[in-house]
Amino acid sequence: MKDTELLAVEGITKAYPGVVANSDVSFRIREGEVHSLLGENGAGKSTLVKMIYGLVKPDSGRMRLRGAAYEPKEPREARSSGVAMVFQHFSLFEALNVAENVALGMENPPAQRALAERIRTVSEDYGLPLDPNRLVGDLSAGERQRVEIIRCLLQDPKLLIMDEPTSVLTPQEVEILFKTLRQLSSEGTAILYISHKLEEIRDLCDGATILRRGKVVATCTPREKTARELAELMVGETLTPPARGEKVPGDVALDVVGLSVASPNPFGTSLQNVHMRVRKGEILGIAGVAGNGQDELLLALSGEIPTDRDAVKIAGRGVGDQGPNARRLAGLVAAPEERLGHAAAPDMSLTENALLSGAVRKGLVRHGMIDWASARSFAEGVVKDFDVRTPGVGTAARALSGGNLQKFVIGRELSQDPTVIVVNQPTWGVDAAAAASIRQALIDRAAAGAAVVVISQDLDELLEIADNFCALNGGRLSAPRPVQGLTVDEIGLMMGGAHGMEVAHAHA
Amino acid sequence: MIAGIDPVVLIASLMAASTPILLAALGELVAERSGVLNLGVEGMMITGAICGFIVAVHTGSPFLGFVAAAAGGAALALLFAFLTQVLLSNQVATGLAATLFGLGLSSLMGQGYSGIKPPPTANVPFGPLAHLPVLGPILFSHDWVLYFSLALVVGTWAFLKYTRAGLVLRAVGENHDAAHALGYRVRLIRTLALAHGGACAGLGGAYLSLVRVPQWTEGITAGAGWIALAIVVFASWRPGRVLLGAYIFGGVSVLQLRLQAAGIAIPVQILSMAPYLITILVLVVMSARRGRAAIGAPAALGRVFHASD
Amino acid sequence: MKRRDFLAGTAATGTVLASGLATQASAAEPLKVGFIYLGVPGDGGWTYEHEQARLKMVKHFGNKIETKVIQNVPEGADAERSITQLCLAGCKLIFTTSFGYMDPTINVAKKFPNVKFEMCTGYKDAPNVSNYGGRFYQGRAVIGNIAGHMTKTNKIGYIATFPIPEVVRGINSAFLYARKVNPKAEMKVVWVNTWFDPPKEADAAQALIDSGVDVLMQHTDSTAAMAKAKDAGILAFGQDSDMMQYAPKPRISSIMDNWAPYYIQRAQDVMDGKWTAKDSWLGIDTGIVQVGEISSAVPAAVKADAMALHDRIKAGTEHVFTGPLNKQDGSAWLKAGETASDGALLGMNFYVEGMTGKLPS
Amino acid sequence: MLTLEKRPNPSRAWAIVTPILAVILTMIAGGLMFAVLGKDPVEAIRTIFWDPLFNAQFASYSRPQLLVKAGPLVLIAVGLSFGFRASIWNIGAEGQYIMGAIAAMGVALAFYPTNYWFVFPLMVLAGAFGGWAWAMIPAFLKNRYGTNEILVSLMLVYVAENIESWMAFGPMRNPQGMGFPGSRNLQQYPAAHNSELIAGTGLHWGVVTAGLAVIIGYVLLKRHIFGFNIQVAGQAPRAARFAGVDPKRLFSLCMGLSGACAGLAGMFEVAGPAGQITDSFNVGYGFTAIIVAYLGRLHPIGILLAGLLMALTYIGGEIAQLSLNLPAAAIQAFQGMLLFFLLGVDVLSNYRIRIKRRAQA
Repeated sequence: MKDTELLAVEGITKAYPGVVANSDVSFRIREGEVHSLLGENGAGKSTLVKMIYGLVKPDSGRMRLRGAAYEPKEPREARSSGVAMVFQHFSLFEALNVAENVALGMENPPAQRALAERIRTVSEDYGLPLDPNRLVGDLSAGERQRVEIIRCLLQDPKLLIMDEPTSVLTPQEVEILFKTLRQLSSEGTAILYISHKLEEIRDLCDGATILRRGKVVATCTPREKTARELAELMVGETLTPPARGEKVPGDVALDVVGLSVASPNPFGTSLQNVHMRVRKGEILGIAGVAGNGQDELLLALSGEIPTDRDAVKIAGRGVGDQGPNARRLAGLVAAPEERLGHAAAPDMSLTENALLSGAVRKGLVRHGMIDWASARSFAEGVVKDFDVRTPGVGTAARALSGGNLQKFVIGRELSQDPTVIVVNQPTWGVDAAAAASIRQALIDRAAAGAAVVVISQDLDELLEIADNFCALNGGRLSAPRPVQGLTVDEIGLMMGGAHGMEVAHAHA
Repeated sequence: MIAGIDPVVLIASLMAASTPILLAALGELVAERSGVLNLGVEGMMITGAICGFIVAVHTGSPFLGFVAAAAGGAALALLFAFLTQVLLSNQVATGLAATLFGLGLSSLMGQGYSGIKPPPTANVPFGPLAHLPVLGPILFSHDWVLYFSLALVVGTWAFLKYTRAGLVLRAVGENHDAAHALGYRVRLIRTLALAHGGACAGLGGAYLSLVRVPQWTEGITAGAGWIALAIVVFASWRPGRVLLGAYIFGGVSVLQLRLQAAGIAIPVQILSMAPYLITILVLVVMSARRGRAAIGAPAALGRVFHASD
Repeated sequence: MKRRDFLAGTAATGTVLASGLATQASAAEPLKVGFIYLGVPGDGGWTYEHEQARLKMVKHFGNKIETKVIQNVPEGADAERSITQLCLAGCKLIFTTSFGYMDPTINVAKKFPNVKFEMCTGYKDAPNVSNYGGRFYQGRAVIGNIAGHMTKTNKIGYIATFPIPEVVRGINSAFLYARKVNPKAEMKVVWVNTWFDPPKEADAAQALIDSGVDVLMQHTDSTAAMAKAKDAGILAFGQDSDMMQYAPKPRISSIMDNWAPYYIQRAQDVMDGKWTAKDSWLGIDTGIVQVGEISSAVPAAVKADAMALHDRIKAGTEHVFTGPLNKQDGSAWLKAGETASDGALLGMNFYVEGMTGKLPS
Repeated sequence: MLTLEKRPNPSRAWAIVTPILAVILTMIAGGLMFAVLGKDPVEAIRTIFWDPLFNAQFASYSRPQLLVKAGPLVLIAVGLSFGFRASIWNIGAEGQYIMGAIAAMGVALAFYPTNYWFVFPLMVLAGAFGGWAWAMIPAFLKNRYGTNEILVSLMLVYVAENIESWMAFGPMRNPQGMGFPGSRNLQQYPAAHNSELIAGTGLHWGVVTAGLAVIIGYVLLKRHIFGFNIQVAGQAPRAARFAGVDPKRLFSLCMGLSGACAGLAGMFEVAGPAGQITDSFNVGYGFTAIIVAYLGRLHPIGILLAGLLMALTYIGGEIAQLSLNLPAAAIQAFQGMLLFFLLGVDVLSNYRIRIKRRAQA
């Protein structure tokens, strides 16, 4: 690793109406360094890297790349200066093939055939094998990330920005990715690595800049800190793990028998013969890499995809052929992963969003007519009980921050006095304090006798709150195991190991 | 000879009859591939028809007429683009408004041009080739615009399949957010695609007023723009199939007239419904094959794009 | 109907009804005359000819009249409103220029008994409504005669619009007179089922040309078919307007509507307080139906024969539909020497004997 | 540099101001166009917007006619607005309008000439059914095969127009119409006639139904779970499914509802102002209603106002034609401008325009 400065960010400020995303941010990256940007959601990491990548223009401040002034007006300019980026939400085109997707991210791509050959070579070299002719829509989440990475690597970047890259990977795949990143670093490519997963950062990064509410609060070498120290720097307060009482498992509340459903999404994963049984007071954690059937499982349980009558039973009664509202009446509530657009309608007010799933159990609709007054007081109750920060219940859902909206969504479901709760990614993209309160609320409902299914890609979260643990892999659900005594390796194998990537890396 | 109809003559004449809708459909295909549904094709066609006619009459040059037609169609398309891309108006309603506006504007512009004969657009001189049996009438006895429309089929196909700009255009139509994230100028690309679509529609319109009819009469397009829209879908957004679709549509209409001329009684209304029913049938068959990929519809078609930074 | 000559009813009986109170137009005020057009003057056909007549009328009367026009009026509900607006605007004489305006005209006429209405090609009567139309079949007999002489392939093409009596009458008339001079003459009819679709008209012309036709007639308005005829080097006739820009070939003659004499007469009647409701079916003799100049491409003998026929019809010495005539199926229609009544002509829904092809129902 | 920024909540104030702004902009641009055509722009604008409402000569007739003209537009547009809110694109209302009219006419002709009290109610049912059934074709194909409804519904307009033409020339042709195309005129069949309820007001059952549709539409949209579900489905389809909305059922409901409304509009029109099925019975209400729905921001009250505004430009346009000799084309272009401006300024209710400094690092 050389000690030359690659990128210097000096006094960058960027404000949006009502929010200062970055305030006077400065930091440096050396050539070949793996540097981490650490911070909670909403701390301003994404805005900062978008400015480095030329997608957003700073209001003030300067950047230097290898000593020269650097003001990318658009990503094209950033790319030609040697800056590449792998997005958290992939900027990929499902209907185009791998090679075309790669070409779109390059300035002067070679002819398709030559490009395909290079994709093959480079992807093998870095242990991320890819078939250039496959449609991206047919790839798994991990493979899609590879497309993004290869797209960047083909341009010999000096700086590779990676935004939360491991959220879609199994632990084994993470290992492979880290090998690749270390290989790149040793070849002189600097990596700007964005994450809130502290262990990863301690494992991988040479330096870290920690952001809180848009400001730099610390710069450190992560290996020299404990995860707890990093977390406290990031959150700015001391965290308390959720409290849980003793468990007495009750009767079976949710029984899923031989559930198989086709995915409604042409590029989705179908569920195959899923069995699970959740008792009152139990929390079942379901792990899995994104795109292995989590969405489909939630849809099948919530009633958005109908199945055989007896494939899903609530308190012994078959409800598989019934829709969401009938299942709500039977006591099951659900909170999907995607907050904006699935769990909530972005342009609608919180009152309207309260009505969205609360109509049946809260009696907000009579003879088809909506009781807006009751809907409003229901929404106000959720806002109050779950500490949702909002100017009022008339505010549109999209005007709320991710954490606040998630609290509202979870709160809305939990306030309906359910007997079965199904949640998918309950704390995805939520700041630590909000995440802690959501987890506590789930534990509290379980303690009060509800059966809870938590689908999550955050292993730490599952290990923290679940009683039993299983994993989705390719639409199949593994047999549940008690959380106590599980090792990370076992979990990784339940999640599908490295999806056949080990071999490819053997010679790298 | 089948039932008194010479297939060679039939093919040659359906090619000419189909050229206006072929041109318009090719343009609309590019616009739709970039993710914009332009229901203003009819208005752009007729704007092109009158612009081309006026310029051709005054300059005496059909070529300049076609250039002006393309410019006129593109101008209306740019207005559409401004509304839908910059002011983010609804594409369906704006397209209908563009058609209404185009029809009104063209008849205003065309006052005083009815009954005038435009300069003729000559056939490309292929010499003896034109007299070859079968191939002569089909391949070597048309005007240059018809050959241009065929070249445009190949050009559009090659553009979309092999060029970088074509790839970018398809990417924008597929996922405008991702394209934006990669730094592509979604609105600019769509505006250009629309302008191209408008220009093609204008050429198609001018082919009616300068070659097919040839004269200016108000409402000369008589719904051809809507047929072009149908053909794009019929073709599942592929240039080659647009050619096929345009020739089928044109062919059915030509064929029914020829069957009559040959003295064969046919139920006219059923036959004039036929192309539309066939389109619906094709849509159903294509859709029934599972998944959007099979249909080939651009995923972002008709969706409003607004970069939230 | 999209437009035009659907004259019907007891036209020629000329039911003359007193209009009751013939209001005198005051000398100072110009007479306001209203027009309702189905299309726009730029259609180059039906509406164009009415517009020409209106202009001639304005020229004739100068500041003694004032005309008001509403264009693009769809038949049905909108027509009733537009006609009423003209009445409210002070029009005392209103020409409603399409068959589809008949019921609206009658409705409005009831509400405005002091306004005179001229209903083109209608058949319903009211004290202040006149019906007028043209005996275009007379003109078609003349051009049928020319076509019979001129065809070498013995195939005459006819681009027809809709299978309605007006059109069928024209086809029969042209066919009869073509056969009279050329017993081998055949008539090929293509129905385009539209009044206006220039590209389709062109396709129809091409289809006829490719099937061996060398003389083309049309009931559609645009010059699209004429252009095709020119390319193919065959002969054709202008329709509605003269289409002189295609003379002397392919346009060898034409059949035109010239409403000006009638319009001027009726306006004059109103001014003189002499207007009464009547039904007029106006033929060649009135100048409403005109046969355009026969071009130099036609041999003098043929021209003379056609003109002689024209003059006989004009003089009333020859009736176009005179027996013996059979229907296409061979059943008898007119006995020898018998002429068709106007009522029979107005409802004509069959081909005459000798026609090939089936009349669509 | 001007940039658009999405408002967190759509602005109510701008939603009201923008249409007014659009009308003012149209007056300016339209005035320029009229000036270019050599007309006094102020007078032209006044004639179009003011005279139908307040000119002593026309207003007493024009005001009720606004209702007659706006009635079908509003009825169809309210029906369409529900689907549009749910992103269900029925653009084939024109075809459903035709089929509703044909179905109603079928009932009327079946009972002709009896005068049973139930003929009219039965026609209403038939009209709604005809439109509904025609709209269910794209709905069925979408639900069963995933076929794009925009295109199928549009294609079916052309099919319906052909059926209409066939009816006018074939099965529904008036046997007493002298063999001419077009059905019987229901204005002369009391049991089937949708006449003015109070003379001189323009109010007929169709206008009443349109008014009811606005009220019911408002209640459905604001207070009923159906309206709520529709809004969720349009804004966030996955959230709608989460809320228990069956997308296929909703699709059928919305298509069927809009089809039934269009069919009813066709029925009231054919039984009242139009009177008969001809091959030009449809005059584009189904397409104009799409624009009206958008101009009214898909809100029943807005649609009512937009429908009246459109009707005003039609009627004012006619008055401008007859009193200023403006060509119909200028009116058409003027309407196009109005639509462009209304659609263009709508951006202000959902977005804020900000003036941004060019970013300097």
